[in-house]
Amino acid sequence: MTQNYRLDNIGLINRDKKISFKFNGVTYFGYEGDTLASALLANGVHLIGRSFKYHRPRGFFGAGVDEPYAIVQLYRNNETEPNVKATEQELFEGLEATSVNCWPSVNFDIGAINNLLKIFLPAGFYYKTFMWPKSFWYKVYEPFIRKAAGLGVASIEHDKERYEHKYEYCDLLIAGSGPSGLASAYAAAKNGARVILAEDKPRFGGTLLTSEVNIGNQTGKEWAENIISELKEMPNVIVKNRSQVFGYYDHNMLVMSEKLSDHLPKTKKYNPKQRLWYIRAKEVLISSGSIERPLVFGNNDTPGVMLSSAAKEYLKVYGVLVGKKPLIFTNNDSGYETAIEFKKNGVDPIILDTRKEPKSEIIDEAKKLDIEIKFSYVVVAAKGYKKVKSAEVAKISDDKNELGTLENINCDCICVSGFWTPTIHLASQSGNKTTFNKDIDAFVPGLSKQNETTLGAANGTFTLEETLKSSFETGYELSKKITNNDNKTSSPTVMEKKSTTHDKFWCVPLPKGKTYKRFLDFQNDVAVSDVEIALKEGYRSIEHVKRYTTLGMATDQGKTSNLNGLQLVSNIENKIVPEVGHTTFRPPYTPVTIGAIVGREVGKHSKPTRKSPMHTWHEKNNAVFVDAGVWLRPRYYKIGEETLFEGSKREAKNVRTNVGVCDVTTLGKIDIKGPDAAELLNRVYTNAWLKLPVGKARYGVMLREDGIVMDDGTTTRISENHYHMTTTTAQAANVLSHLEYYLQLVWPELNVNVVSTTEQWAGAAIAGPKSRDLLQKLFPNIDASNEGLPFMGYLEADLFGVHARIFRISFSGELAYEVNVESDNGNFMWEKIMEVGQEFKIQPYGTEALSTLRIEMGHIAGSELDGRTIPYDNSLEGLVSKKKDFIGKRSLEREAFIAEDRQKVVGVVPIDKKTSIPEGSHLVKDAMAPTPNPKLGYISASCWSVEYDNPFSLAILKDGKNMIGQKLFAMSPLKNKTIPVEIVSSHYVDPKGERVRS
Amino acid sequence: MSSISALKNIHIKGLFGDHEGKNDKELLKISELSDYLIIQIVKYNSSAITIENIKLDDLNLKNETLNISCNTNTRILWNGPNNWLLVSSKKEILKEINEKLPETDFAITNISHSRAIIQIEGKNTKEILKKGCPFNFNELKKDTCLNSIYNGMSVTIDMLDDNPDKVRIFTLRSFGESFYHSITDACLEFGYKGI
Amino acid sequence: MHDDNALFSEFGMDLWRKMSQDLNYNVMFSPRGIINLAHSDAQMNVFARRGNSMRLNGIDAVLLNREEVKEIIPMADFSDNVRFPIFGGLMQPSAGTARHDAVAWGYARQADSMGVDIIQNCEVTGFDVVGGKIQGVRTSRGDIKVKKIGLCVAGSTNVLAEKLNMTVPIETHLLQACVSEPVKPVLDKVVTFGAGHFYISQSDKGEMVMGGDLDGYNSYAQRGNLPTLQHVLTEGIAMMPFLSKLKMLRTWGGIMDMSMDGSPIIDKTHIEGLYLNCGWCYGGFKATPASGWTFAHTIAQDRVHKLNAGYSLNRFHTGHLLDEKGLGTKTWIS
Amino acid sequence: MLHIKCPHCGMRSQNEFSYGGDATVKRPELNKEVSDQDWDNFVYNRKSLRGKHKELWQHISGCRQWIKVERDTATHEIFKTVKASEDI
Repeated sequence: MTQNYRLDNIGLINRDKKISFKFNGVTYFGYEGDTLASALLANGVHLIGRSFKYHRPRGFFGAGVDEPYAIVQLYRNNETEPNVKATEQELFEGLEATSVNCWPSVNFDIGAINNLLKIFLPAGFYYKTFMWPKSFWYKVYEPFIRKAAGLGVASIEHDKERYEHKYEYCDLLIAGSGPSGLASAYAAAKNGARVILAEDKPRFGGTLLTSEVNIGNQTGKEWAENIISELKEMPNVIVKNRSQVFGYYDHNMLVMSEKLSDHLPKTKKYNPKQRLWYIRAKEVLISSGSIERPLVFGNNDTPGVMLSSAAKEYLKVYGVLVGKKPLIFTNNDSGYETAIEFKKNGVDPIILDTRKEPKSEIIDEAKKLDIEIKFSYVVVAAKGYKKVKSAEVAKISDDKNELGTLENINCDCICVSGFWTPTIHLASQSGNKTTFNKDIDAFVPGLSKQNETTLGAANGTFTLEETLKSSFETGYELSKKITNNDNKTSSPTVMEKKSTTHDKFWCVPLPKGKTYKRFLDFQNDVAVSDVEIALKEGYRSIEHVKRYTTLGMATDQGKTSNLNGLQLVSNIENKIVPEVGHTTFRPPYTPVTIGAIVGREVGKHSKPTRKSPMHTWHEKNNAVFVDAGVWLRPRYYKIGEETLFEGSKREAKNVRTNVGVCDVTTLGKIDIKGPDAAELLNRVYTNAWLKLPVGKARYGVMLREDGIVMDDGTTTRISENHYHMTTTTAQAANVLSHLEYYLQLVWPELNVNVVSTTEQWAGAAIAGPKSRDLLQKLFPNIDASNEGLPFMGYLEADLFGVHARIFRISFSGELAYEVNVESDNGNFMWEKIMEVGQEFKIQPYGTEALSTLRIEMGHIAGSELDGRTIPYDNSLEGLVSKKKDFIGKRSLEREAFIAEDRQKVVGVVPIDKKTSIPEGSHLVKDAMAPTPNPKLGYISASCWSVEYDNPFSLAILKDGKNMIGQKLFAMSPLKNKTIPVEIVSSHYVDPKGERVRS
Repeated sequence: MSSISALKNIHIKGLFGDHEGKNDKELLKISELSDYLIIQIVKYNSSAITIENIKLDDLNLKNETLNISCNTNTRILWNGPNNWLLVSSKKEILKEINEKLPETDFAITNISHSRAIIQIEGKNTKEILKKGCPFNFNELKKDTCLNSIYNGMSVTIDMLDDNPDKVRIFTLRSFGESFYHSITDACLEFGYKGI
Repeated sequence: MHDDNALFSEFGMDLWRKMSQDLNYNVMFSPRGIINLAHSDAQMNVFARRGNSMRLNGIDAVLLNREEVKEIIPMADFSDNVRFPIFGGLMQPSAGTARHDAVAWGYARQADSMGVDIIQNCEVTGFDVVGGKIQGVRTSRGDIKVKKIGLCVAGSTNVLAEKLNMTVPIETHLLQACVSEPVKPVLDKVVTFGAGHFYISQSDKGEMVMGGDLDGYNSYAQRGNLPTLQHVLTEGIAMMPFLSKLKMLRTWGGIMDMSMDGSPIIDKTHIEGLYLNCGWCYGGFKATPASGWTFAHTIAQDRVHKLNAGYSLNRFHTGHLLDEKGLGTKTWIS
Repeated sequence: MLHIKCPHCGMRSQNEFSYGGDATVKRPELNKEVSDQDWDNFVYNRKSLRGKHKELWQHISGCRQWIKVERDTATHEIFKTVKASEDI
């Protein structure tokens, strides 16, 4: 294929670098600097896709972010990306793309059958049909409609690309590098401000690249290039192209997505494909320019109908003719600029101007160039199916209601210009209440809400001279406010052709007897008639009209359609546009890759992992790990082919018969110091703490103010004013915050310091009948006897030259000790314990064995302390002081909390002593009862009692204290299990707790 | 050798990431610091003691944000109101601290083992910080410090030098491995040298 | 799941199934099934407890193991490079989605045709309460004399309660959601992430509809901040890595009243003629028909129906709480 | 991301903080009689004002201090922040 529509003497592309690419399987050539769109157009390809609802042929409508049509499936480096705008995708060697939303091919599209049916598919169509017969919607119709839905195809392969983040701060963030962006950036930078200038396109300069202007005796393009190269040299300036500022959030936080590699055949190793910038700016300058509005007429969605500014851009930036017989349809002077460019490049355009006899320098120039101009003329309809072949035109009366006789004009493209819509998204996102500017029939930013200022076309200023003047001024003033420098750059002299006012007319009436579709939203196929229906049906709020018709809800978010939609609504409603109001502008301005938003917290690193100092040892010894919050803990140490059940049973049994060691480093540890430490504990825990002797530990329970158990653990009095608190692994962070809350806000009179020492100490629990012997061997210099170190006693000692803390506390219900050493020595401690423990048949045990041990002892844990139970439920009422007040006490008096039949933890044993009861089963009286079957309680934890060698469970049971001895059924319909059970005491093993004290 | 530092089993020496064709100066240097004394010093609310008269290793406790008082061995980092982190290679200072700071007025807590410390050096150091930490590093000068968050992990950042940039980052020991990954992963783009 | 919640939502399911016909309006109710993923045995047990409770209440529920989940949603992450592996999940096959706008429009059309006067763009500015009795309501478009007022203004409950000198066990918070660009159908289930708060489903247009955590501070602003969505989407990619390549098309923020135990309130109040329907947190949509039905009953009969008896305002005083998550009164921790 | 001025550390980003809810609820004094209504108001009932809202944040990844913030819940604008010991 040859580039028939490429001119060789104009454009900013690099003709020395030819690039081959594929579209729908056909190989084409373009040049470096092309977009996929410009390269296809150079090859005369206009048919690129099919529309969403009617699958009508789609070509190119714009040349950038506003593009509603040209959506393709992109193939790059063995990955595929759906819904890429061909007008934004830069060409690279080997690029492959295909049309979306058409099958079997873009030329013959079966979905187009919808087009023939379109009369049956007006707005709201779905809501009023497909209802009967009942259930047919989701059984028959919906699956069919779903197949037709969607644009591109998402591969479910994992993304191999890297996306990174960056937090940046600056004095001025400037969004858009058109004339206003460049001028303000330059003025501010020269005045010493820290500036970030962001441009979403590859090239800086915006309209200066395509307009015929002269700034300080340079062409607009030259001026832009010089300013940019100077800015790039300045240390206080960050200049970014391919970078879209897509969101304006609270407190002047803006977010920008920088595309570093999308324009390359593949991303460089170790480098991100995209980088998301969180930018906190002192001042924000919005110079996002404006987007040309379509004129609305029959079949205005036919390929070949496009914005006149786009046609000009294809010509001047890419050297591409969008047609050789162009028809320009305009209601303002912009169309003339495009026509003039065509003419200068040897193509004869025809201009249809809706205005009667406008006069301006630009129009005069067009006349000088002998361009054919028809005033008071409109395009009634485009002719041609897959490409414009001709246009049906007519004269229009001065009141714009009457069409003259229809004529035909042969043309191969129709370039429309319905004047300009300022891009006010960012301003609106910042909270700015926009106002309607009658002179330009569009919304412009009102009073600044945050520190944002909008400049140039985005602010409705369409002359270059004014734009530059105000931009230089603003850049200087704002930077001065921040830097206090006074380095003023003055605005250069500008030469531009003056234009005259535009025509408010934008929607061509239908000729008698014709039923042309006149489209507002090109991607979602929303036509004038659809909006009319919505209003007829009583939808008043523009937000409802939007949702009902889906106007502006396509991937272009209505950049070209919203305002025309508003104008239509206001016409029909006989309101003025500002009364109708526009729909809310929400981030992102343009779609953003989700991977970029997420950054590097993916895969294994989607959340941090916490590990104990002994982790490596566990790994080496076949530990199977389990997530405990973000901690990794050994669940059991696998021997051979052991299952979890076998392994944990072995480990638990060994604790009951010999001795086991368990890594308890993850338990929260809080160091509490200060003269009022005891008083704090006494207020936080439900039991009494003022009389705990030095060198003693005590078990405590703490509540939330609503009376629910928050956490439990032991706290040891290390010295007079020094306590060591332990918490559950899960609650460690919350408990610390909880204590800080009361110390800082509620009881500031208390002199106490709390600090987490969880990672300061590595902890090993030694449990089992032989643990004392082991301890004595580990610490020959201490008296490990029951007298020397009684239950709940505490000692400090030397472990082979390493300082250690010894607590005689037990979670397993066995005789047990907990040894702490400083973390660097954790592994050393562990190895010593294993080494010395050999003769006592020591085995390490994991969390599974640990829970077996605690369950059969009736010790409550996370599954009972689930944020919904009170002390009584957990048989902890004995620890609730009657005498003193404490956090949450007042809530315990509530009716439901003191109810006679209050739930309580109980033990559950299967009658057959064989069948394990699945956790999450419920207890019922009558297994045969019809649903809803009243539930009396649920199994919170189950284990295989190694003591009695039969299953045992804990349950939270209504009226638990009076249910001991009762026969119930444990039901797990999910597992088709119904197990006859007997309710027993939750303290199944050693109910008197003699072992821990032995 | 009984003691194993937080990152001992993770930190790898050598060249990583996009280092090819770059000279040693351009590369970031990553190292683990271990065996430091880290003491949290907190003055109780009601204490009447004036800290101006107190000197530890000849350094003052200054109660102002970002502040560090330091000498070659010891750096006292402001950690919050009446709250400091003393970081020192001189273990014996602990004795001095306990002598000079009465326990009626101060809580002295040894948390030396509770942190993993990574040192980053090189001209792109701040770029690494900016990838995961929301703090404004543009104006951060030599001998200042702050607490913040990096990829969801709480950190203390000590700016040792600003020409070229050199920082120490402290994080909770148990997060060490995840944090080390976060930092080195962020370095790949520039290339780094584990030393 | 508390019986009150279970039975209530099952009653709602029945109404959903025939809603399109009842309203003669296609609300696109699509019972495509919901899967809650579990990432540990402990979580499987919690789901088992909930699933068994549902089954015992006559509601369908299935416990899926890892392989069964993989069968149904192969695009979830079953690789080794995963932080929280999928252990299984709880599926409610009959649950699903409906077109939210259509539900509102359908009710409005039907109510209108039944003679209900719907006044659009009309803000309540105050109430007339005399001797503990509702006498009327003041609005931006004039006063209306009434005997009974049903207050169902999720997101503005606190604001209107203040005009009645009431404080309620509710805080108003901000919840964001977003959709991706439309893609061809890949996901026909609603899926929630067990190691966080992420949920996802694919609309009939092909957009991935996603959401999760609250922004985490009291708010009436219908605009959120990106870090919350970043956090939510991080969980999204952790669950379904392919999402990384899709583009986020549209985001929005809505305000909801978060009750102190995560369950709603449908009850009379100490003011005669004033009825309260609030505290739906972010779970309100699925309850729409049941909520409306029981509220109507409560207003018409001036007494609660047994279905909403548990949703009393008084339960916070008596301690008969309906806290499914055990988070207590920290409403901002979603 | 909100930008919150910690009275101790200066301007910091929201993700260094954790939210703490309504700052106007006062915990009843220990060992004092408290009416049911007062207790319920303390534990459960909230005004959750639209507009200026006094609330608590903890600079959890900073100086770990709880602070009081006055913020507009409709616009998220922050008017002032003070230390735990100060009234707002």
